[in-house]
Amino acid sequence: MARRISLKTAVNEAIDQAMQLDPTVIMLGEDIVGGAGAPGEMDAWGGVLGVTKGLYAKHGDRLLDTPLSESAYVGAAIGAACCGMRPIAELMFIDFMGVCFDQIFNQAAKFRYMFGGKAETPVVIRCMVGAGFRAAAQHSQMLTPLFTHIPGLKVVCPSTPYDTKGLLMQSIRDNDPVIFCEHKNLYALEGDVPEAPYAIPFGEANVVREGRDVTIVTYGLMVHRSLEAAATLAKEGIDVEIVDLRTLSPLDIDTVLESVTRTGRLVCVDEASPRCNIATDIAAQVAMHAFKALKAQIEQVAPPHTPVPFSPTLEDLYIPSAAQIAQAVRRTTGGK
Amino acid sequence: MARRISLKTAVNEAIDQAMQLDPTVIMLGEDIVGGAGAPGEMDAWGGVLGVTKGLYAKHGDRLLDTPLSESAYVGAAIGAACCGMRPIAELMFIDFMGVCFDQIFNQAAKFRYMFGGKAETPVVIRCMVGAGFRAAAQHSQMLTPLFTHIPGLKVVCPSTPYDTKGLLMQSIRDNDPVIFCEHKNLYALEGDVPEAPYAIPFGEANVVREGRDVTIVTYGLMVHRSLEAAATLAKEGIDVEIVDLRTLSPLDIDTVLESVTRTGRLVCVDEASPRCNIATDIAAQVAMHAFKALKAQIEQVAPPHTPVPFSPTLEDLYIPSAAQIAQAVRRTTGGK
Amino acid sequence: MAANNPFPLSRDALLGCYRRMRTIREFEDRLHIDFGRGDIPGFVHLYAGEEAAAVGIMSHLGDGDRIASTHRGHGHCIAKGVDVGAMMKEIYGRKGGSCEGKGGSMHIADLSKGMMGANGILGAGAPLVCGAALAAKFRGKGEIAICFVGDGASNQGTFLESLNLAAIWNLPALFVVENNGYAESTSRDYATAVNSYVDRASGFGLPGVVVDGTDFFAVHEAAGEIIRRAREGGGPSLLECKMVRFHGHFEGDAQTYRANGELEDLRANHDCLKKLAAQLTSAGVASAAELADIDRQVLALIEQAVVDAKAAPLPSAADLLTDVYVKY
Amino acid sequence: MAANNPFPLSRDALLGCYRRMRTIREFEDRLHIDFGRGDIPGFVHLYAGEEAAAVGIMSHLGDGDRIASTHRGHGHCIAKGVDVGAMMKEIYGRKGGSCEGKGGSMHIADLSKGMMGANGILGAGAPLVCGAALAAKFRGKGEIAICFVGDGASNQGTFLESLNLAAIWNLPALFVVENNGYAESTSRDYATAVNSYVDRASGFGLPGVVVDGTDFFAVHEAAGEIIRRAREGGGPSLLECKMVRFHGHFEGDAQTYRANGELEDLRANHDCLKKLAAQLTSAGVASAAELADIDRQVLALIEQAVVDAKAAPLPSAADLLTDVYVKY
Ligand SMILES: Cc1ncc(C[n+]2csc(CCOP(=O)(O)OP(=O)(O)O)c2C)c(N)n1
Ligand SMILES: Cc1ncc(C[n+]2csc(CCOP(=O)(O)OP(=O)(O)O)c2C)c(N)n1
Ligand SMILES: [Mg+2]
Ligand SMILES: [Mg+2]
Repeated sequence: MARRISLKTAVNEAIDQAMQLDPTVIMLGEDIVGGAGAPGEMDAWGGVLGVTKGLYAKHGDRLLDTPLSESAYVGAAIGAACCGMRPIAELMFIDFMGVCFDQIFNQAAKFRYMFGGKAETPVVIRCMVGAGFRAAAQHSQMLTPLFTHIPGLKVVCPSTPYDTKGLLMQSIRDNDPVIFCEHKNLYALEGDVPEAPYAIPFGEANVVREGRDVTIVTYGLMVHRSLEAAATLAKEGIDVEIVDLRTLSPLDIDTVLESVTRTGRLVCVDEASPRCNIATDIAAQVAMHAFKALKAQIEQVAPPHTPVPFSPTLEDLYIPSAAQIAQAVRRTTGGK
Repeated sequence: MARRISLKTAVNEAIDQAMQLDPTVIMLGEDIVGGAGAPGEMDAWGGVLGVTKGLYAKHGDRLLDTPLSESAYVGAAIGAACCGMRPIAELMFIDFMGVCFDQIFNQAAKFRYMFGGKAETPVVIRCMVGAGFRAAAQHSQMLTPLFTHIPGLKVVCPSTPYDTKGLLMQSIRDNDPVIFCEHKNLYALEGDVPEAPYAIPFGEANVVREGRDVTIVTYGLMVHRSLEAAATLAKEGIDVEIVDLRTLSPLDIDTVLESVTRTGRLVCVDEASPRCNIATDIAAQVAMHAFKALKAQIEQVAPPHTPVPFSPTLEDLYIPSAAQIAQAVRRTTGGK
Repeated sequence: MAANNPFPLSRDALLGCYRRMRTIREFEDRLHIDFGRGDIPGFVHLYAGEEAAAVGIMSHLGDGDRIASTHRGHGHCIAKGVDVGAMMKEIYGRKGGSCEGKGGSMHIADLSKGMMGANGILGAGAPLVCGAALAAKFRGKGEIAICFVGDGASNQGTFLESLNLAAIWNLPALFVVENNGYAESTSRDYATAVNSYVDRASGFGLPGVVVDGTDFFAVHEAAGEIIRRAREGGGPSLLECKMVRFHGHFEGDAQTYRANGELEDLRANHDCLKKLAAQLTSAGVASAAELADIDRQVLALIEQAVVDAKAAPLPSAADLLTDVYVKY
Repeated sequence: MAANNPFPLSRDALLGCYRRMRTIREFEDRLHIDFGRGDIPGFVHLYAGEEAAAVGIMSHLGDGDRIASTHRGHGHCIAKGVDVGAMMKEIYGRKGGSCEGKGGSMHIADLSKGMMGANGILGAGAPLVCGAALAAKFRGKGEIAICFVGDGASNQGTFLESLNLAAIWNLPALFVVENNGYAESTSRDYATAVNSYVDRASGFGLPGVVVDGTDFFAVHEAAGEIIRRAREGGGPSLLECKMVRFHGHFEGDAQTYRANGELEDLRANHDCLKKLAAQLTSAGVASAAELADIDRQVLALIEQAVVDAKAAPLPSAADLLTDVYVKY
């Protein structure tokens, strides 16, 4: 039975059901319960935006509030994952990765290879990504490319409540370390989500709109901006296909190549900084593997090479807009 | 007067001369002097591979050995840079960035923008990069893409002793934060280097070999592998142009585009992991800005999406070889 | 009157400190209201209730002394002399703001005043302060640098490493733990495995002092002592200020983790401004009317700052791309 | 003879410990020679001289107890029961190595023995051990986890944060500081701003103990006490072992930072193996001949390990791409 729930609720439900299904699932993070040691309400916060609210009431001490020590508790989640647990660590904002990146990219990501295939590290690191919250340079980054670059990590960034629940459940049952990116500006988005637990396999992109003239490849919030752009372009007679990658690593390059082979045109849209990002990654792979199919230059739409500005005026200019995406499509289709 | 010196000596000389020229230049790092507090020789190490050996004798306490606390001392270098000094911090291996990345990417990189243009952070972070030392997964990474991705940072990776001295002197006098990457397998490389101080401007790529048929874009150790490949290919009648980027951020895309516009063919070679790396970045920019000039697919040569293996047998297979580069060139030229 | 002044500061200096504390309070209380109205974007963390610490410490500093602040930075800024009008514009995201609208509440800085920035990353100021102190040591003019850190952030590795670094290099660096009992909704006692920060400091060879952070004079005295020592080459120390937070962790926080009546009690019995006012008036250093006069002036100042901020121009598209590098 | 055994371990157990210590010594001294010959690639950090710590502690552990090691990991591996032949193959980069040749000296692990890996990143084991201890707490079988850390690495934020985390969660986690006086060429006293790690532990609410790490029995006893407490839910502790390093920081280190005669003195007067041998023989628990016999067996074992390693197949191109993910 599907109901309309928000993406935020989908996260909560996925964790709740995973905890019901598997007693080794635990969760660690700052204020994910809230009120630890305080005189008032326990479960006071459920995370900084209330995403995990209510889980403590159901699962008790399997959710642990942590001190402000990301290296220690993200590392602890990784260590516990090597010892039979399936921990979820909440990093709050992905921007905080700089104080705990070693545990993620040199430890979790590399154990299996360094140890000759003898380790499994089924840990999920959940974090908020993206701009638009007027939270400025240190709380608004996308940073997905940094994790996608690292062999040994899997990187997920859903665009809908349905995908969120299914991909998070897969992340938790997956036997490799997963970086699960939740766009803070999508938490309120509602959509149909089945009540029963389900998992969406990694490495399967989703064609969210079929079209003949040009392929847009993107993920996260930019899926929605691209859909907006497509609606505008439809009126101009340009028929856009949109591929939502859903998982950035593993990457479903086949779906991308197949689409571009049909349309002959590609626009890669990314909310991450422009250098060495997901858009350039996709563009490069297509320029290598489907060059013959290309009828025009591959356009990339990304924010400028600047930190995320605070002022709403500037931040709105910073985030790639539907208009910019449409413009890029027009450039590569030559107006059509 | 130019003499032949090693790349390692070029690093030492650049720091030495910068310290002579500017009293605000200081240097911080683990064992960069060596023997601190120990009963034996002072200046016992000069860094883990002896690169800074002898500088303490010349400049005394302007070189400070640090505790094993990268966040604290890299951050201290950044803080001092905001307060009138020009510090050089040695991170030893770039692989250690995970314990101090926040100070680099959220602090140094963003101060100027976050503070509305009112800060200058003239810090240099020197580190060793690259594989081939049989040093395994946590001491062999390239990781240049992670820094190149970040707005506010400059990223340098020289391939010759001459470039090393000139670019390091520029890095030290530069007013922005610079990540200076030294390939440990190039330290022994010798080349002509003028004795007098000189600086090479950032954002100027170097065409290290001119050719008509295909452009290879690369940097660091891969420049030399590419030259080897070009020599082989010359015998097959394929005339290769090689662009050594030297600085990855800022990027001299003009030289790349100009070259590809002439040759019509592009191979991007990178020692960094394949996803979201420098090779994909260049490929994507060319596919966007010089598409019409392209006669064939853009090839990329990079290691596999795996950590760096320890076993010499495997590590040699891991690092892109001249043969692989030549093969990629043949693929995009169709044998010619 | 001055003859009878029992305090270690002149009447003028005392009234100046009172004015700064009042300015912080008024600034914060006004933001609380304007945020509630939806006028202010982003995350806003208010310093109200903690003023005695910032002002008590900063009263010993000059522009050549550096501080690194936290996410809860407005109080440190004002106490360090950052222009209140520019701060308000910054928080409103306007041109003419301390950071031209690019930083916002969490990133206000003014290097000309020795204010190295509020910081959105917990603990990040500590290494920076080691660097500022190192630079001061090289300059040799007796300048110092101070890192502010919350009780929660005192568990960050960056902060802990810095204690050790400052100690072994004998830096003129001070670490002020602003212990307001909470990190977001989590109590200090849950998250921190030691009761006294003096013990934590000892573990890094640093002397430590604890003071009642709601008592301006206690802070002033303790800070004066360790600042003097640092200026004279005596090295780093840690100062714990036990204090209270009057608003939520950030604006929008329902604070259900507090005990019933906790906030009322704090405001009634642990208000550092009320305390200072009482101390000044009962010693006869200033009359209630004089203080009320200052209060009115501060109110007008803040009102004007809001009016000016709202009237200030918004940044434009061109501003988006500037100030990333000095030269690129 | 057993009747007169004055030690807290049976004769068999004692001879087993002696054998392990001797195995580590022989393993390391052999690597020293083979590295010098150019047979061994990469960075190699030798544990020789520090054996009493690893074996003294590990003699209390079972396979269900976890340890996280350092860059100087061979001794911890052997003491924890990792197969010496597989280790040698690993260091030679061969198939059949503990990590199939993919990890090398700095990354030997054997999760089936509770050995969570040597680690090329200083301090990185501490958070992992918190996790292992947390998992043990959830399992509730009285298992524990131990983090080894060098005196130098004890200044890493990751390690310091972990002390606090282990304390507030009352984890069955132990932190062993292997204080050999140096981090690379830098002396402990230069880099660490406190003389006693017990004081550092106190700053995180942890009990701490210092022992002579070259005295097997001292280590055994101190470790036994804190391990028992941890198993019973008494929480984490820190154990400082004062010890000596017989070789350079890594192979190739000229060690000019040492005092004249320092190494000779260490080897003559602070050799934990000699000490244990003397204690065993003088108490009459074992004869010199019996120990010499063990020594010969160990020598043969190591010789065989080297022969086997050199004969083992090299990894092949296909191996390059496997083991990155469980499934991708
Ligand atoms: C590295 C990092 N982790 C987490 C956060 C999110 N965060 C912001 S403020 C805060 C609580 C800080 O508590 P404390 O240090 O006591 O300061 P206070 O807010 O009480 O002044 C948290 C967890 C952050 N900004 N940076
Ligand atoms: C994060 C990090 N920083 C620096 C290094 C380089 N490094 C390897 S071993 C070492 C010294 C370690 O000293 P200590 O912790 O005392 O251990 P010991 O070598 O004495 O056993 C250093 C600096 C590293 N591997 N990781
Ligand atoms: Mg607090
Ligand atoms: Mg040591």
